[in-house]
Amino acid sequence: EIRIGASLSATGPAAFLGDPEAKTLEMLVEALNEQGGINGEEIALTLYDDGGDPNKARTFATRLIEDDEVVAIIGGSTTGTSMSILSVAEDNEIPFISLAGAIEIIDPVKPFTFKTPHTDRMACQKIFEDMQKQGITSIGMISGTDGFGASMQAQCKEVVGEYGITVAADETYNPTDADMTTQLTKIRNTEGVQAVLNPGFGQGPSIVTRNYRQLAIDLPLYQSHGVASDGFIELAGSDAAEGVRLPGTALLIADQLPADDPQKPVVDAYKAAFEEKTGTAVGTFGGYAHDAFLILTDAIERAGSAKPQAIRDAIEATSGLAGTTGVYTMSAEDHLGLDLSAFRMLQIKGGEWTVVE
Amino acid sequence: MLTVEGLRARYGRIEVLHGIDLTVHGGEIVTVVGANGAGKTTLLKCLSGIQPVSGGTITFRGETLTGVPAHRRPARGLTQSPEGRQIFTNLTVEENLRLGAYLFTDERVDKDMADAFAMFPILREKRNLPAGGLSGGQQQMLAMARALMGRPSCLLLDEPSMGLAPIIVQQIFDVIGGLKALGVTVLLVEQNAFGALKIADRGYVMETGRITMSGAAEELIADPRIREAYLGI
Amino acid sequence: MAELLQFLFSGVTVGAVYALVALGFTIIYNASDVVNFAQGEFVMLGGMLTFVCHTAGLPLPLAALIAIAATAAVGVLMNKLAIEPARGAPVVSLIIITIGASIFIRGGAQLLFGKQIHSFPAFSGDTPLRIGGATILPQSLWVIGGAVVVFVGLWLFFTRTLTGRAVLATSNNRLAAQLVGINTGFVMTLSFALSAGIGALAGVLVTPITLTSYDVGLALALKGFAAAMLGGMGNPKGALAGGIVLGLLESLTAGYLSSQYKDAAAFVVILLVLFFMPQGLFGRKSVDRV
Amino acid sequence: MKLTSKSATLLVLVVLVALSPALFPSGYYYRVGALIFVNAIAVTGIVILTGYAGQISLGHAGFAGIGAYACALAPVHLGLHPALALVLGAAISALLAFLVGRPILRLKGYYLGVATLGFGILVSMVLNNERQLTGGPDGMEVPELGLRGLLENAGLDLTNGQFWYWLSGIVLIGAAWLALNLYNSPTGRALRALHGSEVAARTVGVDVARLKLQAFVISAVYASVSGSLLALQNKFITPDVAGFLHSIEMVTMAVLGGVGSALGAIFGAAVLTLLPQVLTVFAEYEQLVLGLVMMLVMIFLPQGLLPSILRKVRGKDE
Amino acid sequence: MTALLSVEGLGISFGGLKAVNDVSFTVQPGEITSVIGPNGAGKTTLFNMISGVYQPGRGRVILGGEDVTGMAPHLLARRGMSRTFQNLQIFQSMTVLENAIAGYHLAERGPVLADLFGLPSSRRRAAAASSGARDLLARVGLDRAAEREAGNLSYGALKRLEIARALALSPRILLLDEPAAGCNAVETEEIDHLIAEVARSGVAILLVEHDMKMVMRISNHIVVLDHGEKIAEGDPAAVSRDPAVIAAYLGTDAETGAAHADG
Ligand SMILES: Nc1ncnc2c1ncn2[C@@H]1O[C@H](COP(=O)(O)OP(=O)(O)OP(=O)(O)O)[C@@H](O)[C@H]1O
Ligand SMILES: Nc1ncnc2c1ncn2[C@@H]1O[C@H](COP(=O)(O)OP(=O)(O)OP(=O)(O)O)[C@@H](O)[C@H]1O
Ligand SMILES: [Mg+2]
Ligand SMILES: [Mg+2]
Repeated sequence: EIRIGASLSATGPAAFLGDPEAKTLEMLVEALNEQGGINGEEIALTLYDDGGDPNKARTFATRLIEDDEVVAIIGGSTTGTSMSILSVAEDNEIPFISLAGAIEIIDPVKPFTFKTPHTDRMACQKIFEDMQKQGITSIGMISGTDGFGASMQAQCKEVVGEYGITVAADETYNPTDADMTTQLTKIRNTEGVQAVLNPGFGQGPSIVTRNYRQLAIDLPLYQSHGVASDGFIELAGSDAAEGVRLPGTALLIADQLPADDPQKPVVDAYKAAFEEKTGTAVGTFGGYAHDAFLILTDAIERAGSAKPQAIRDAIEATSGLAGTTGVYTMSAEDHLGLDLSAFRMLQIKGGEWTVVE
Repeated sequence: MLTVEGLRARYGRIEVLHGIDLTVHGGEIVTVVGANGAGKTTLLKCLSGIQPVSGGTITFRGETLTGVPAHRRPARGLTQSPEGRQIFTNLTVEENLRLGAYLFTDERVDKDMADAFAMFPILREKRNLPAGGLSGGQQQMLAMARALMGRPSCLLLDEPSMGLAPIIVQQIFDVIGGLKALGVTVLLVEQNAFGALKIADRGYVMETGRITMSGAAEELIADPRIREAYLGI
Repeated sequence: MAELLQFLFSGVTVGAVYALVALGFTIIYNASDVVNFAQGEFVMLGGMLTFVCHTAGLPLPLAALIAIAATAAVGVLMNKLAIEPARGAPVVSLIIITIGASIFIRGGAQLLFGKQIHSFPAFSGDTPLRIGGATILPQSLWVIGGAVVVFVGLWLFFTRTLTGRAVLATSNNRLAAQLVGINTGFVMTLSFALSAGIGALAGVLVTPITLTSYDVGLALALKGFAAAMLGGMGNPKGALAGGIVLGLLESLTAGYLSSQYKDAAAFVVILLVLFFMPQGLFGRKSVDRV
Repeated sequence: MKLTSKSATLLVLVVLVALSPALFPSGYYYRVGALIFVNAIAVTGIVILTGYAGQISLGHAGFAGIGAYACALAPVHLGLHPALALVLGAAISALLAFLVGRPILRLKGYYLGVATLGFGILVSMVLNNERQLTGGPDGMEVPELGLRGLLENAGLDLTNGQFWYWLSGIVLIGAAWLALNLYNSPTGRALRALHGSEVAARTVGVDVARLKLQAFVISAVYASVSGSLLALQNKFITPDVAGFLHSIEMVTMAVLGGVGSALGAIFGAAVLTLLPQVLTVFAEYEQLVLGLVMMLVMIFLPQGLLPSILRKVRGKDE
Repeated sequence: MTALLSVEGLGISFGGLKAVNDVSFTVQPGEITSVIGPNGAGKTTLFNMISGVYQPGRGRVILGGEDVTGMAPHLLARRGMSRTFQNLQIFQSMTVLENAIAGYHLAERGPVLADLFGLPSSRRRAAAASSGARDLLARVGLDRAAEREAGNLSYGALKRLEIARALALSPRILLLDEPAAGCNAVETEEIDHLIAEVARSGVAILLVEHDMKMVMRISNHIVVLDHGEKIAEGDPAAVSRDPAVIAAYLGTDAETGAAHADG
């Protein structure tokens, strides 16, 4: 039996991330054990819900390592929880794969810490690349004040200059706010704004999209990967969401992937299994957990051992592994292993995701 | 009309009424006297149902009151003007009186209210002011008037003369005496034992949770022990 | 000008949401001095149950009615199972009970309805109304109208009906209330039913705008509580005014100062108001002579 | 008699702190123990403010946040030793409590509740929004306290978990000792008096405004120290520490345990810290059960766990 | 002899109602001055203004030569003023003894840090107050209830506890608002003696009471209020014969009532 642990934000403000992640992990462990586990050993998953609270996450990390004696930890749905788990994992030399966006988690590189999601900075770069192609030079931003939105806001503002774009209006909203027409009105009335970018997750972006429509703003609206799932179209309404662009992963356009796409098999399999199991549409975040589990099991298999140190070494040697998010190639200097190509620029047309290129 | 047999009551583990026997006949005024802490208030609270009893029975108009919640007792004709006045301080004087007649919606309520105002004109002056602003004595009048609004057939009064000016004390005793003519039965707890016994038919003396003496009011007034212990004469 | 108008529309819409939640607080508070921190869950249940019934194929009005009735029933159950058995407990203990109930209801909703965000169609469509260059959604008018109707209803209830006064009497002096024949147990049941029903109605009205999920209750309760205190707890006038003022404050701060600190500005104003009016805008000082 | 009950309480506490590790099956339990102690420190402050003086605060996490971020920021920006940063945090909290307490404490009941709530939210909003300084919602790292290394040099080799268990335990005992001293002291009596009747307290000469302020400041220092210890222990801190939920949690712990007594508060902290750890096995049902337990405790033990249990125990003796 | 307390033209209104209007009188040390008058005459309001609970609208309060008009109650307490309340103000959840000790606050208070750290000085202060409080409880007949929770006492017992607490301040002037309410004739007499004894020790006493027997027996001086105005003033004999007082307050029955009581 190989014991692995997870601490995810299955409830609380980050349940958006943690809930599909938890379901994904449980589903994958079950499937893998049915097939006889890894190297003939079953996987025992201990999963805790830290509710998005970094303090709890640290306690659960301690519990996983000291009490449950796991050989690896997946988790930390948010940057805060990941940073909390990280120091415990490093102290105890247990490999840890984070599911959170911030670049700080793997930069500077720490020996035992890895992560699967592309960084927030990459999402920003992808978006600005697209804006640049459209000839957009001045934008308005409206970001959520939650960890995700705030981090995106900061990262985007850091890289935006590289694309010759200026942020002319920079507004925020609380994730629980009911109406964003005030902020949007301000952005609309700002001189020269050519497009609007809305990093955030939860219901906020849906309300922003509806309000955008209500105010009849006819500038391109960019969302972030925070809302990359079918639920977003449904909530914002396909009318309001028409034309919205965002960087997403292969998961959202599984059926549109060319047959020779290396991600095609894994994306199709995960999508089918997840949707059958839970009855809800797949999203980017569940995919992060999928990839973390994939990287971990792949590493254990290659290492032929379930010793933490061996697993760590094997993870670092991951190469050309196709996940739902992208194709991972890790190294001693890169504990993420993705590049910009993992993101695909998507646009909503007629209530469906389409690829922009 | 009201019969109490072997009534016991306790606060937590401390028993303060150790078996009270007491009877009030219809149309009678009965006074209970006793020192501070004797248990008079507790007795009345048991009768009106806001204090659980731990033993004994209370029979009112032939029916037991055991298990009848406090808020049902006014409907049966049993109304209390409690110790410490317990008025609704945030409501106006008029609202206080109106709630005294909570169970009634007929026109008589207006008439009763007019009667109350006639009895205590100061209440009419203050009818639209919050009752919490009244002076102590005015609140006592309000408590009494509110109890009367409930059209009781048996009225339980806990120190109705407390804090009242001598003129009003006299008036209150006159009113209580007058209730008798209306057929209302009164159980009266008073520290002004002299005044109370004067208008009462019978009286009980209570000491540390027990009835130690009872009899016709005139006899009690004349009893030297009572005169020394409660009347201070 | 159009800009200001848009800010005002936004503020009033949001304010009406807060006002509806705040109005829900008043009845239970008036009956028991308890601020029911599960009030937000009632709002959540209203929206969520309507969604469930609506997706099950029921027409929206019927779904809404069922949701309101069911939520009122939850309120009654909460009173019977959690508040009434704790009679005589200190007010803080009762407040903790309501917090426990809120966690419980949220946990139950998460189990029953999952963690997805839901919504249902706006009552009168999504075509915005244009007024003076600004726009407002028809649903916002429903919310504002709902807040006004509930306010008028509550105001009449507390000032014109004997039952309304019995509610006030119960919190003012429970003992005396029993002595005049008020069935305080029933008053409490009624209060919970009404409060929960108003909460659910709020949920029904606001969900097409704010969307709903199992955990929207807490944030709503918090804002509603702040609004109710700003206006003066227990007074329907205060709840309405407090809600609208809070909404406008947020919107105008976001519009003219900083959207990042709009909540901060709202709380600073609340602190200032309380500094000069310790009972809120419309709260009356209770007179207690010594 | 009062004195013995104070020493008895302290004795119970010392014995609990000292002997519990004998039962610990793994290092993880030290972590939970340390968390209980850290929470209990803040809750003891609430006992002084709410239990003794009858003043409600729904914003004390704000002070915990100040304590926590002082430990995160002061070493980096001011070059202060983390231990001194804790003291600095406490001083800032005390000063802030002193300043906001003056106007706020004139309010009563829920109005005081909403004002303190506003204060707490302002603090957590600053921590959330001033990203350059605090790292925003994603939080920031906190430097190592370094004391453990010193102990190691002195020949006392503790694991990280053990170190924090003992350190927090000792601080808690100190905090409880102060609170117990206060209870029966002139100041404590005056605090409880103003809780009972402000007018009467005034007329016997109690400077009510000043005393409330003292209680507010003391409890703020408690919360701040608790926040600092949490930050130093976790080596990473996010604005959650100053959040509304944390404030509510403190009050809930206090009331659940029995807000009138220091030991009760510690009891409440223990229960509410342990409960999620135990309930986590219920996974989906965790919240449901947590809410249920809170309700049941308050329904059946309305005075709080400890006082109600003690009352029952004594009842059987008599 | 100079007056310890003098009230000059004191007045206050509550929304149009002149609850107290232009009332003046003086109180001498060692004497008992009673304020009587019908319900709502303004007696309690007068007390509240003198003791700083209400801010007077007009007039001045002079205590020991110092103008203390509108001064906060705790500052008045430091200047030797102490009072009881018509509507009981008991520290309900504290024990009877602790209630009495609270009366010693001014004597026992000290630096909060000394109290936090339980320094010997703090304990000394507390111990002194505690023994004084026990003596006082004995004086009002509550020594046996010392350890009980005050909220559990009967009404009459609480009235006496308030007196004990007020005496604990060792006041120069003591304001008593209906101390005998809720006590029977015998209990009232005990309170009588207590008050007279306190007065003899040089304390100035200002008394509001409706028990005329008591008032007439122990007062040196009586002030009569009606509708917020002073309508008479003088020694007991003079006041009880004053027709205005009889009409407004005592009632024509008063003499017979008194006769009964004496009889
Ligand atoms: N809530 C309570 N908890 C505990 N004991 C109480 C409580 N109320 C009253 N007692 C005790 O019960 C006894 C009887 O009190 P009760 O109030 O009935 O006396 P009483 O005869 O009305 O006295 P008084 O003339 O002073 O009003 C007293 O010893 C009192 O201390
Ligand atoms: N806070 C207040 N708000 C409104 N009215 C008040 C207030 N305080 C006093 N009053 C009014 O002032 C008048 C005087 O009241 P006060 O209590 O002083 O009378 P009192 O002489 O003490 O009467 P009692 O003998 O009944 O105690 C009353 O009419 C009362 O209603
Ligand atoms: Mg009594
Ligand atoms: Mg008076």
